[in-house]
Amino acid sequence: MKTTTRVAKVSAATCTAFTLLLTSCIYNRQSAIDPAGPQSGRIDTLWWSFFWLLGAIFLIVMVLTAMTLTRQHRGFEQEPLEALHKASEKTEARLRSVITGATIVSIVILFVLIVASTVTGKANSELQNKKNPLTIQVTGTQWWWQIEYKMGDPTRSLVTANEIHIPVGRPIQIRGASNDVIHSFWVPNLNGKRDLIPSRITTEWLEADHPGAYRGQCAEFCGLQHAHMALWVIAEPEDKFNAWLEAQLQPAASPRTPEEIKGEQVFMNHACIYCHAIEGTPAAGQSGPDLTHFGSRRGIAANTLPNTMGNLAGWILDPQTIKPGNHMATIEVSSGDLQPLLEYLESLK
Amino acid sequence: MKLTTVRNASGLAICFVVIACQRQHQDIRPSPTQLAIYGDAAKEDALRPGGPVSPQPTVNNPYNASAYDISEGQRLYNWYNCSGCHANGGGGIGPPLIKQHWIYGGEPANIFDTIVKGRPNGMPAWGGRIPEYQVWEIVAYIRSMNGEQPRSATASRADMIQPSPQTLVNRTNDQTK
Amino acid sequence: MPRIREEAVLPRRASYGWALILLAVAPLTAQIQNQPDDGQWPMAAKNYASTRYSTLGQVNRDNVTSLKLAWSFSTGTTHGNEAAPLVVSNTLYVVTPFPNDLYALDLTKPGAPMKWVYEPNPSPSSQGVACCDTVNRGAAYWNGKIIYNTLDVQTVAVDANTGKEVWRTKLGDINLGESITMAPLVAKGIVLVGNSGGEFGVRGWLCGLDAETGKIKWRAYGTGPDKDVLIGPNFKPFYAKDRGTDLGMKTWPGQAWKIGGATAWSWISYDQALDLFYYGTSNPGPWNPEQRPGDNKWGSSLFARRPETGEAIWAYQISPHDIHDYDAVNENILLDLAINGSQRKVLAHPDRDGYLYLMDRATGEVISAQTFGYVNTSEGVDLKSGLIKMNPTKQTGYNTVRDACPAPPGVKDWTPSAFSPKTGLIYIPHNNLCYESQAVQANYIAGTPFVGMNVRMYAGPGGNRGVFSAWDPVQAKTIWSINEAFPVWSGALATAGDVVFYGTMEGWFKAVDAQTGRPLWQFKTGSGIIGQPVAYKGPDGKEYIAILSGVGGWSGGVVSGGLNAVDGTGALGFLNAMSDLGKYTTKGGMLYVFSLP
Amino acid sequence: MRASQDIYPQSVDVERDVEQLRNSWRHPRGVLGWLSFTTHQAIGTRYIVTAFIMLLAGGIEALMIRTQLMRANNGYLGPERYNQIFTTHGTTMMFLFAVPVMEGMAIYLVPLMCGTRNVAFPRLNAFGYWMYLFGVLFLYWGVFTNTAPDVGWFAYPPLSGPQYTPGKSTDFWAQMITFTEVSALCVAAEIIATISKMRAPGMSLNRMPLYIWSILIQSWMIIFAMPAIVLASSYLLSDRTVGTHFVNPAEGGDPLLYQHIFWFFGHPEVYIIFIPALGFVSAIVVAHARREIVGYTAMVLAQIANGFIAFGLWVHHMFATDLPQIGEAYFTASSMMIAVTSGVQIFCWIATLWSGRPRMTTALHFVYGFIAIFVLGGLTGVMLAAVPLDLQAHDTYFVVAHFHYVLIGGALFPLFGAFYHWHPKFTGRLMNETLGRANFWVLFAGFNLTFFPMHILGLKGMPRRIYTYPPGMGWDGLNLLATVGAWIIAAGGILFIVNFLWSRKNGEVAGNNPWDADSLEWAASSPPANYNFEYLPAVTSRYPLWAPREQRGVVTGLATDRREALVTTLMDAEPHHRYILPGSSIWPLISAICVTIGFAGSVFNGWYITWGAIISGLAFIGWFWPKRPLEPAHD
Amino acid sequence: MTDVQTIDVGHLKAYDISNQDPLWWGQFMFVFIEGAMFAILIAAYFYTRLRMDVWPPPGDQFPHKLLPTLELIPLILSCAGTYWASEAAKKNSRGGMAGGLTLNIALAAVALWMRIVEWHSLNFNWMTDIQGSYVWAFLGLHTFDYIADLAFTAVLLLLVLIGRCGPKQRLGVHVDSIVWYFLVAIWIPIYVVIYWGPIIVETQQ
Repeated sequence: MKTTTRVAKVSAATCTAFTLLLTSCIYNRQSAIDPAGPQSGRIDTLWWSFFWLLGAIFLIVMVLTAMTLTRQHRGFEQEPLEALHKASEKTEARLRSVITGATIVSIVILFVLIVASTVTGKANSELQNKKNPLTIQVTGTQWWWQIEYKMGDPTRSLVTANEIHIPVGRPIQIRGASNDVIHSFWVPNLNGKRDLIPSRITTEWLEADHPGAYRGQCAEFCGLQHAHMALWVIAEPEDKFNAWLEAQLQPAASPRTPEEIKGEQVFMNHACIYCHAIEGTPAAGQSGPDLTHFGSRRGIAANTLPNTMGNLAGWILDPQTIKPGNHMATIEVSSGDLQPLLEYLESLK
Repeated sequence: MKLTTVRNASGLAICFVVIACQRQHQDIRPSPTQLAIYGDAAKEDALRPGGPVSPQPTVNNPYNASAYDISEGQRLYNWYNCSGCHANGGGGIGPPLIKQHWIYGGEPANIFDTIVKGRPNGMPAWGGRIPEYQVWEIVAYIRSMNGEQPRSATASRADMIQPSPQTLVNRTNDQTK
Repeated sequence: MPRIREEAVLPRRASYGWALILLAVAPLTAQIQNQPDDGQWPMAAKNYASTRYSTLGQVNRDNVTSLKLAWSFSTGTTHGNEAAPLVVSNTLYVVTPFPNDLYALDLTKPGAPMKWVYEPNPSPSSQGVACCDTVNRGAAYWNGKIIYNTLDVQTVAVDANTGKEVWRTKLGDINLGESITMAPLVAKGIVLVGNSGGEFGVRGWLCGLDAETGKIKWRAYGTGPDKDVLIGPNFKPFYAKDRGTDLGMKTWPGQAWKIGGATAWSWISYDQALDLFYYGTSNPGPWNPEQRPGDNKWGSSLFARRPETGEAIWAYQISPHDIHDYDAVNENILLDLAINGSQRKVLAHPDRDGYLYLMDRATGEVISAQTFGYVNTSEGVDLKSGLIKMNPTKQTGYNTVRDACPAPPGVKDWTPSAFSPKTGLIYIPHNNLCYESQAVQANYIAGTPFVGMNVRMYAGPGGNRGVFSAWDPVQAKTIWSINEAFPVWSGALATAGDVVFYGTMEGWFKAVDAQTGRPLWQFKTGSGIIGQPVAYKGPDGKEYIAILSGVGGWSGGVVSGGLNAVDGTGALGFLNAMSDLGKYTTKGGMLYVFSLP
Repeated sequence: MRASQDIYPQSVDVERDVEQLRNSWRHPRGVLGWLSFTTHQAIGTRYIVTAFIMLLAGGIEALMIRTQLMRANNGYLGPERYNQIFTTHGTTMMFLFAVPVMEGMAIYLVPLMCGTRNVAFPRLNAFGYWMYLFGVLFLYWGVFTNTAPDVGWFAYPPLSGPQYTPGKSTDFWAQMITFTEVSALCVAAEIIATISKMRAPGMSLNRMPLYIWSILIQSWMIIFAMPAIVLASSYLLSDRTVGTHFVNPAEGGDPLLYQHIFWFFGHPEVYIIFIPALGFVSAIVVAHARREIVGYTAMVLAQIANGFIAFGLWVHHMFATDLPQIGEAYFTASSMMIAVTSGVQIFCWIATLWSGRPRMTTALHFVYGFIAIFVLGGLTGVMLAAVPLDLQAHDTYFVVAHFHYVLIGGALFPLFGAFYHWHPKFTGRLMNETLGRANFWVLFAGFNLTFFPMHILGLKGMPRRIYTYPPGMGWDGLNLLATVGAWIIAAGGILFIVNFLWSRKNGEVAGNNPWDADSLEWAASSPPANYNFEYLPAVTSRYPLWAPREQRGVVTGLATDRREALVTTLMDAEPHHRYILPGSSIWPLISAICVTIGFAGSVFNGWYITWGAIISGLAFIGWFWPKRPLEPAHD
Repeated sequence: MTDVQTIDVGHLKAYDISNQDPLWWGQFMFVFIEGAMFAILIAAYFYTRLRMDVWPPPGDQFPHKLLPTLELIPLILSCAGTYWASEAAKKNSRGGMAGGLTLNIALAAVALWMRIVEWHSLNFNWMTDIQGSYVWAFLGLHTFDYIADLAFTAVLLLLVLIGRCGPKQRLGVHVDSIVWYFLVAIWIPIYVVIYWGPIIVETQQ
């Protein structure tokens, strides 16, 4: 069955590649040409104009090149090429003028492209002049994302990880920072990428046009687990976003069931407490992702796995097999402790 | 140091190959942790009442001389706040770790014991929480502070402001002795 | 901040604390403040006003050159001896650093033999949470009891005559990183005690204990909601920036205030007339400012409170969002000065940020704030708004900041100043240090340090690391100053003989002319001096000067802790500036008492 | 062709001269002798062979990469191994294959095309090769001891710095750079000296073949660009081994400075690789279209302009680092300028083919393939020059596709074409045309199958350098396609090897000038004698072998009893003086070994710099120590 | 068959001690490479410099200027020796070459000694901070080249003295002179950067 699927996939992909470049790109949750915001929209427009224009040039050049084979010697048959190895002065002059003309045309086209590109870049930078921006600091870390909502009011500042919620239609300022090596923040459906460089703060502006979940991924090689450093940007209507924000600002839910209570104790009595923070408990470690509302997130291990209890169990027991080289300690949790721990963590909605 | 001598002696050494292999090994999938405490792994005192005894079993650091694990140790040294008290080896709240004299013994097993069990004058007991393999990585890093790891396996510096510009010169000289 | 400073400050502060406690012991205290000196030294700062001024004038600028060692006493501990000895009823009491033993020495007999010793046996593990050496800054005398704190967060009261323990109260938990190094002050029968541990992510507090029973009457936290901070309807800060509800919570991100520092690890002064006591809180934690956006109230703030209830009357945050670890814990000297023609009740607070704040102690208004050392981290204090203008190019953070002055120990750390009413000058032992730093992520693990800063300190402009200067609080300017190679980490003592005493970290105990700063006399003690000098009248009627010698503390850790100066970031960066101290002094712990022959 | 009296002037004694030339240019015997060769044919061949072995190694690594990425969550290579492999792949291809193979071709062809006997500094040439070889061995020593670099061929700090990459792997990489840069600089210097001073009389600058122009420009680019990578790799190495702070932001260093310096080298590096390839194309087009190039002057100027512009657009590798917008606009414009200068050359070739009589040999097939692929790669390059598009495409598979189109299309295809074109000169035998065409079509199909889907992958958000990807991203099918393509490329590579091996024994004997080509190398015998020409040719036109016989000339009067060549003037190539070329010597090898001890040892211990310098100094003294008898003084 | 045209070069010199020789070109190329490297290094120094708010970094002394400035005197004068030797090489004057090279080596050695004395007085090294890294890179690279060329010159002098000095060696003397001129010339900007760099661009405070 798997083979069948693969065969199907192969044929689908072949079609995609060679016949339907356009349609192949319509649905994608991490795609540069499926824009969900004004920034990526403009880039998308720019891309397609480049695509058609340069594609036409490519075709013309290819046709001309092919014609050197099919129409060889037309107009030159009479000239004694083999003897002299050159054409008449007249022909040479004609060729030279054609080349000159083609060169001028290419310069003009390039000029147009430069203008188009600069105008798009300028238009994209206009977003920072829009009112009521929301500032989110994204700190790249080997190999996950720390997300901080920077409100003017410190009590409304929020720290979370690997998942950004944004209100639709509001400009978002991403302040990029890095804790260790260079990473790159990239959510293609919303905007281009921006490197996160230690010792610098880089900024990027983005905005979502319509609600949706957009995947992003680290785009600058950052070591062993560069491949497993993904994040979600979830664009929501303003009211939904505000509700989310309010919920996130609350300390972690207290454990209710006996299992959860035991799970909390397990958490506090293992190395978990050294690296992770759960607001409202003594756990305030900063080295790992903040887990205050862990249960509400889509993925674990920087979205390496979907956030399910089974995956979480695997992750806690053997993180180094799932994501070799990552910085989560391999700790020993006894079988009796594991289930309560899982229930506790998943209860942190 | 010794390794340098070996290298000098053998010129273009085939032993480079071996050394490189070992130093470069990245054990990123540690064996399951046991959290065993090597209580009797190493004695702090050379004195044995009742006359000489047969040699003590010594527990060796499985991560000795491994560049990857020393660097992991350095990361954990900061993550677990060792640096809070012992700074980058110079000490402060806790005693220095760059030194010749160890209060509770400087063998890897002693340092392991110190971390796991704690010491009465303020060293917390980390056993039961920090996984054993990470303790050994920290031990490897601490030993590297004193030049007790091959230089080819230790980092020349970290990406932060450096411990001490003036005296690092001497430290390097010491290491090359 | 508190912890760090503690080490440095120990000797003088201790004296101050002792003095305050004694004063608090009811009728006696009032007398000390207002009546001619009886030659005793009942609290670390000598009196509630914290002037460290002795009216004894036997030793004066003419005869001080013939000052001789009368006797000495070993404290048996070689960590930073920061305490001020107390002298009450012909007995001298001295508290040692950890293990915080209390010795009573009989001054009536030759050589001052030991009367008794009290050993509180604090938990040895508490040494692991003492940020900057296991110091103790002294005791306080109250109503027949010597009251002091132990490193493991306990306050004990000991019968002054017999050395028997009267009560003992546990105030906190070392497993959360708490400790106490301050000298308590007893006001109106309330023992005022604050915790240390601003470098360990503790939540700072100041407790009021019943001096007779040791029961906790109230606890005022340094952070959190108003009810925890004991801010009530009578709370009237002078400046708008300090007004509002629950600022101790709302100026912090999330729950960070719960581990936000703002301890009270240093001096307390008490004004009986206004019935207010004054103290400063330490830095907010962690030091790494990127992890705590906001003003971080009430870190690095001055508080005026009522002793019985602990209720806050006013507060003034000196360093909002303290990024340089400039705690506000330094002493507050209570003075009555003629400012611009009118007599005002003021409080002089030489802060670590380099400004000497002269404030109206009834209202909290800043009358003047001028720098008394080299400062480039800020550009002045706006007296209208009470806000300090920070220099944006010296904002510490994840990017390295270089050449920020003063360094975290400030232009002046806990090392208490003295005020002489005869000269009208404040004598300030202080530092001249700059630093470079880089924030790193601070990971909170309860009971371990919570700092997040790599620091290297070094000598400021001029190359001298210490200064001893005389400051005119009315004109707000330095009158004279003496440069010292090492930070001046001892307290100061001014006497009616127009002589000012202080010690250096090389071990010199010095006397200088109170008017001109001319060096008059010096004596080399066995170890660097970070203690607080005191003066007392012996049973023989002679004036004695006493000082503890024994280097240590934050600045002297390189010697007392055997630290390795290869790592300049050690001792929170102080090692870099002190790497040569070991060439000048060794560990010690000795009380020296001097008199004229 | 055998030397025969009849084509030369009566005034010379051809028999005697050839006999003496054979003697004085004879290779020494034995293993030691083999290690002492200094003729450019020998060294050039060694370069080419070593580089092709590196191509094979890099190709195998590429296959491993593609196999790992064949399907989502594949477990064939773990992240450690994958990172090593892709780093080694990039490093091998850029530093150990592409540049050296172009140098090797140049070393072989330039003296022949210039009409002289050897390169200007034959021993330096040998030294350069040994350094290159030791660089290869050094890196692969690391690869086989699990010490392969794993931080990308660009090795950005801080990831490549002492804190985040412990161990010696990156040191191996950085020091390998030193080896190759020494080698490349040696070659560049001697090529420039050869082209500037040793051209055949009459070969004035405006008569130089376009290939010679391209190599001259490439060599100058090496001279300008390599010092930057010397610095970048030294920054990295000294930070890693002795704790300097060049890239430590905390102490005032700057990781972005490394990027600036690296790309100040790194972008021209690409042109260093494909400008010679453009020279190949020009040579092949002229020879196989059987007509003079259209727009010689335009071609030369365009190439020179390419060389200059190449240094002005490095920042387009760094658009995502948040640089000031005004700078971005400048670098967009300069990056697009390259399209004009490259376009002019494409137009000229098409015009030449259009108006010529193309003979559809395998070499010309590769030229046509080159045009198709390179134009597409160039156009995607124009897209990447636009900042907004680059911000999306940067560090995705779109870029992977782009630069493989440019580099494989722009350098590898011409190289294969050149190999088919010059193989008869190298070996005396033609390669099999049928196999050759099969080789071309398989390569061409495999190439497009591999790399075209990557454009789409990039747009669909697949970043570079990830060792795996989750299923359901819409990447699976395209990746599988690319992997299949990669295996087809491998099949093409095997066809090439088969053809090469077959032709060595069974290829048609070529004769001096099988293609009736125009340039001087075809006047020498196939394979050329060690001394290249019995009598150095003199030149009166751009296409000397197409010139009427009465316009051809030869040089007489050079000593034949020793290795002697003619020095001519820079612009007009007037004879100036004679020049004694050094003979075979073991000293270059000894020197290279001494330098290698210093370089390789310094990775482990800084003192090796000192010891290496001392023994290298002694070796150089030995190298230059005058042997008796001293060369005669003629004046 | 018709004879092809013949160009007889038998009358031309077998060597030429001038900038027409390929060896001169090769040497020039290497000088060029070194120069480009130092140029980039100087640019990088100022780039770094401008990114720092305080320069030199705290704790670093300002380098002394007296000795390095005095060092310029023997250094520049040594070029005279080089010039003398290279002219003598063209004229095949052994005495001139020996004298010139000796003068060159003697003055260069004095300058080197002065440099090393000054070097030892620096209170920072390559590990101290970024200025240390750059200064040591400048000093290290230049001094390495300097000593290497000095050694090479000494070998040439030895060859001249023992009489094993054919045209090739004389050409060597001539070609060596460009390297020396270069080393002296490039030292001047390096000198400016190392010793005056800390005060060229005003630092805050």
